Amino acid sequence: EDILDKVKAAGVLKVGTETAFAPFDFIDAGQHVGMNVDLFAEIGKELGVEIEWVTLPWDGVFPGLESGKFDMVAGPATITNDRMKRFRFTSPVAEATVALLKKAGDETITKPEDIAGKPVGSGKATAQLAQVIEYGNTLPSPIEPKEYVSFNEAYADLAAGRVVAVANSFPNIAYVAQQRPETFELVEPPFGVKTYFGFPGRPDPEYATLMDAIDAALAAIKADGRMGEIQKKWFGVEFDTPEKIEKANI
Amino acid sequence: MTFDLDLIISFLPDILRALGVTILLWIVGSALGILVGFVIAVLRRYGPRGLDLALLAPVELIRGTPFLVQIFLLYYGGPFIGLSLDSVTAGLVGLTIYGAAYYSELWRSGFNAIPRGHIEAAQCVGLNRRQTLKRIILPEMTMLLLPSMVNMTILMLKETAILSIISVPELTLAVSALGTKYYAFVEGFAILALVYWALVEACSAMGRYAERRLSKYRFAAT
Amino acid sequence: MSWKLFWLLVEASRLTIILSAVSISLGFVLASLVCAAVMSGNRAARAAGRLFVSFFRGTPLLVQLLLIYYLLPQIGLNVPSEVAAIVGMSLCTAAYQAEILRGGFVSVPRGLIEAANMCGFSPAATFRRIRLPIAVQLTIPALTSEAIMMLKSSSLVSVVGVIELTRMAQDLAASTYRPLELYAAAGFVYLVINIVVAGLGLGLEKRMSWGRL
Amino acid sequence: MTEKPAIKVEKLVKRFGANTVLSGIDLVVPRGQVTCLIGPSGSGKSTLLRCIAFLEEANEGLIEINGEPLGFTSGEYGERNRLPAAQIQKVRSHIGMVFQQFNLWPHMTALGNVAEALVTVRGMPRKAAEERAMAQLSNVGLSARAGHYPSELSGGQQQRVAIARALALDPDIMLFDEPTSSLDPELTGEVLNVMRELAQSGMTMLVVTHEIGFAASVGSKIVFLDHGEKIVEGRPDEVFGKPRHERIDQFLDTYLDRGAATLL
Amino acid sequence: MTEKPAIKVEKLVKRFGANTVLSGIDLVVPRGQVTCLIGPSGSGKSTLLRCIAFLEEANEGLIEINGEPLGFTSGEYGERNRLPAAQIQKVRSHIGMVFQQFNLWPHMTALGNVAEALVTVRGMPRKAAEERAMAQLSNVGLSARAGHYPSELSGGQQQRVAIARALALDPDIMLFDEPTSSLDPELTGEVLNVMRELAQSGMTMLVVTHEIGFAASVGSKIVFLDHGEKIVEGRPDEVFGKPRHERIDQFLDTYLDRGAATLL
Ligand SMILES: Nc1ncnc2c1ncn2[C@@H]1O[C@H](COP(=O)(O)OP(=O)(O)OP(=O)(O)O)[C@@H](O)[C@H]1O
Ligand SMILES: Nc1ncnc2c1ncn2[C@@H]1O[C@H](COP(=O)(O)OP(=O)(O)OP(=O)(O)O)[C@@H](O)[C@H]1O
Ligand SMILES: [Mg+2]
Ligand SMILES: [Mg+2]
Repeated sequence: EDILDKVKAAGVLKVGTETAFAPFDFIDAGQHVGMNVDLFAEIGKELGVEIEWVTLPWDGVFPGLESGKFDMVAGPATITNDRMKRFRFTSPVAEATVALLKKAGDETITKPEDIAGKPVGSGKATAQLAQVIEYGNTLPSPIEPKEYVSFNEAYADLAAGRVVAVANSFPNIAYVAQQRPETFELVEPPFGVKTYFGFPGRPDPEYATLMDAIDAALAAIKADGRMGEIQKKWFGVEFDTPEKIEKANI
Repeated sequence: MTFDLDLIISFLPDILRALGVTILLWIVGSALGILVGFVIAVLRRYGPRGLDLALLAPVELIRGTPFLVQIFLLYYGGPFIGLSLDSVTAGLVGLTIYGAAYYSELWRSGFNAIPRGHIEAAQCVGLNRRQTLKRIILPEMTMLLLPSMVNMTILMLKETAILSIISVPELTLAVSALGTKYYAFVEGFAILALVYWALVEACSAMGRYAERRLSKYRFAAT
Repeated sequence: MSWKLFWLLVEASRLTIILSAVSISLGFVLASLVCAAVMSGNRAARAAGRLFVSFFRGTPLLVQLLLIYYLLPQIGLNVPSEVAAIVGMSLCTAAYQAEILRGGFVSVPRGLIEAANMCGFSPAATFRRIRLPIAVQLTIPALTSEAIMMLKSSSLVSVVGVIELTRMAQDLAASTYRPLELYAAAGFVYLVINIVVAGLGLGLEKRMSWGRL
Repeated sequence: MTEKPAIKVEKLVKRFGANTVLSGIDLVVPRGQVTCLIGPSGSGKSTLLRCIAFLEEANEGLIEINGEPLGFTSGEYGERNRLPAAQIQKVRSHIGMVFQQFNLWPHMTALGNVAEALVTVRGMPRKAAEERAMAQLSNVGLSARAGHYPSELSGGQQQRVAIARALALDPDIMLFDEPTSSLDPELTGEVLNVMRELAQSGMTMLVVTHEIGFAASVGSKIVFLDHGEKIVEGRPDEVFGKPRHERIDQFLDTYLDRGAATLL
Repeated sequence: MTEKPAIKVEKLVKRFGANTVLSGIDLVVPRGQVTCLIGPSGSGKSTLLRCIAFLEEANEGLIEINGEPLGFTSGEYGERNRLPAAQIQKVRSHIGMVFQQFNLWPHMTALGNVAEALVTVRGMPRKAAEERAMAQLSNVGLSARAGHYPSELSGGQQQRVAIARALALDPDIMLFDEPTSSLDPELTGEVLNVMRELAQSGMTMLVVTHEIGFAASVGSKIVFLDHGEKIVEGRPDEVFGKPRHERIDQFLDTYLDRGAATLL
């Protein structure tokens, strides 16, 4: 059974996501909001279907996708080669290049190189962690990586002072710094290799038409400038994103 | 649904190392919890009445709130009041405090279950308080409490999984890497279920064995 | 932390309370059955009961929930989140409650059952009128603590898409980046609920204290 | 049916594992009389009583209650055939039993204990059952205590409630297993008095007791058991009077030895 | 010091809350004799014994053991002064106590129960203590059971271990609180025999008992307590013989009533 047909017939595209990933998906005043909500609203229009959100902790999202609880994942996730083996990603929706967040007013860190030899936090087994370690190896003395079950704990530990910086994708930490300027501050520029966020979906053949349709919708949204507006609204900047990632940089 | 066995095998060394951490924290945390819980129970029973009431509040506070909340506040909140523990220490301290609250209640029920006459008999032959505690009350309680102690210790194992939130490199955190890196969540959860199940069964088997061994100490019919 | 956020937590706690209350009650019914199976003379029933208890006590609730929520659709049963949460919690707490009840049942003095036999009670009537009430009275304190434990474990049901108290705190922490305040507030709400539950347990214990056996 | 004895036990054998506790007991309990079962500890008295109440299943032998087989009938070739549960229950309903440990249900009042079976088993409406239960409690002198829970009653009162509970179901035969031996000496009197009155009213009673005095004064027949065998059986004066069976002599010594003789 | 009585109790008052359980008891227990304390349930017998063992603290009055004050001395103006714990322990070491419920420690063998205090309190080496304990167990006829846990012993055997445990510490005075009333009648015999032998060996004993026969035959002195007061005191023939105190008559009736009279 072709999933696109099923979605069209039902008139509903079910999208799974977690709501602890600002500014993409989060809870503001009890409401689920974020860049994904706006973007999928546009995708829905392009496909002519309603969007139905299924919000779960990240642990539950991929088992849900694999068991067919919903048709795709909003995430988004950094597109890596390992992950592409298991899932099909949409065309990129934002840049995911890694940058650093530091404690507000920390004079010892003004540029990425300053983290040499210091404790830096990131999510366990994430693409961002791998990159900051690799980056640290290029510095005079390697960094001391600290791994967290999710980035939110890493931010908490930055506030608590156990790490001097947190490495995460630029859009995320830019938003954190903007939300709590008294506590956090962005370290510019991003240091990592260029990576992108995409929405993961199923690689199975019956999903192919759906994923193609979403890519087409995204292309249309990018082409007429709606994407730019949404990015500006949530990240404060617009990103140039390629049409399609065949092979990621990491 | 995909299930990638090779992926699990490639993660095996990591998982085994993490399993070691889990078991270590579980055993040390439970042991310390049992010990501290005993001290609390003794203080509440033999100390002044004020101390009993003073200890009641924290015990109920710990028992009434989720371990997740406690450990989060201890680890991430601690530095704000000058208590900066590393994750394994914080995990151990947190587990000990959490366990101590529960174990202390078990010990207390044990004190109440010992027939007064057994203690009076000790008094009559001249055992002092400390000797009575050590030679009579403690051993008698141990066998009375064995089943509930085993039960609580199993719960303690389950709670060690929460420690992933403060980056203790234990099993759940290690397995989460399978999910984050390869998005192989199903494999991860299968491992967690099997390993925890095996540990729980091992623990209950030991409990049953000890219970059988101690069965002849059960109270004599009068 | 604003009152508005705190109010969101309180609202989320409603779901925590409802889910826990329903699961604990359903779990009790299920536990009675499992307990009956474990204590029955039928070998197969006994083995099934033991396996049930072993599995649901031995594996993390998180995994059980995922199995129910994600494996059931594969065999064509597409259960909504709330139902999956209740089923998962009920099964898990049933395993614990069954063991607690078993302890109660074996402590019912044999003589009381023999007295019922002599009065001509059927096995079902003996169970309903004599064994169950006494077993429950003996185990109320343990059942109360299990209820509190379950209330706290209900935080795990968010994995099947239910936004209860802990999940709400986590979500709010993730958007406001103020986890300490939110976690402390959530802990406070749990504490209040649990104090009420403990009070109810004590009240029940008093009401059922017809003296000792 | 009046010519049939109330209880007839034939060649009853009961084993616990390898341990033979009753080795071929024959016993006849005549209607309307008190039969007392005495014997040293472990001689199998309780086990015999429990077999008659069908709380234990005998390994061999047959039991008849009012001429009806209980539990098993003998088949054509002498083999035993188990009777259906309903039949067992029907025959057992002739029997009331009072235990040493009272075995009152702790979650019901005295009245509830007595009324329960009338409602649950007999299907009487609760109100009628309670009236009948109240009458039974009056009989044992406890109407004032009807609303008390067992934990609020003295041992003697508890035992009297237990007797009322058994009597409420209108049994033909009452079995007592050491009904006073968990009572204080002063409370024992209460219960023995109730039993004495019951005996006078013509109830068939089989009583296991250590109260030799009671047995001697109230029993019409004494049965002495030792090591699972019936050693002596007869009227009290035959059993206790001289010349006595040597084993009885020895048994009585353990009582006399306690010095009661010097007192009286 | 031999002229001093073993136990001397003066104006002892004990209250539980508002409930006065002992209202001014005077009692002298002479050395080398058996004194029996009898009385109805709730009359305060156990409480008196427990005060003498200092398991309860009396509210008023004084106790002397072998002429030494136990727990309190009277001061200049008649006020009571509490003695230091070491002194209490020293005086109490003259006393051994045997309880109704045996109170053996379930996690130690019979031998362990008897040897424990020798090691822990007296500081004897374990081996010597066990030899001594073994001798005590032989005295009560239990050497064959030394390695058994209490749960593996009969009630009578348990009580004999309890007696051995008390005797191992070489007390001058033994207190018994209804030592046989949780035993089966035949097991009672065992324990009473051990007590009888102990009495013959000249041990000073104070025994709370419901075994009137034992009291009458072994006791040198009977003390009858009722409602926390000493009603009668004297030799058995004085107390039980005619003419009797009216209250004693009434009390004995509850025993005679049980029909023992018809038998003998
Ligand atoms: N359920 C059982 N399992 C194994 N052995 C048993 C069981 N019940 C009784 N016995 C054994 O059967 C024998 C007879 O026991 P029974 O209780 O009938 O004696 P009794 O004459 O009633 O003694 P007592 O006067 O002490 O009550 C005893 O040796 C006892 O150990
Ligand atoms: N710890 C206590 N707290 C309150 N009241 C008590 C306590 N111990 C005993 N009493 C009361 O003191 C009174 C005397 O009790 P005691 O046990 O001394 O009587 P007794 O003569 O030994 O009776 P029995 O023959 O039943 O053993 C009783 O009314 C009892 O209820
Ligand atoms: Mg018996
Ligand atoms: Mg007493």
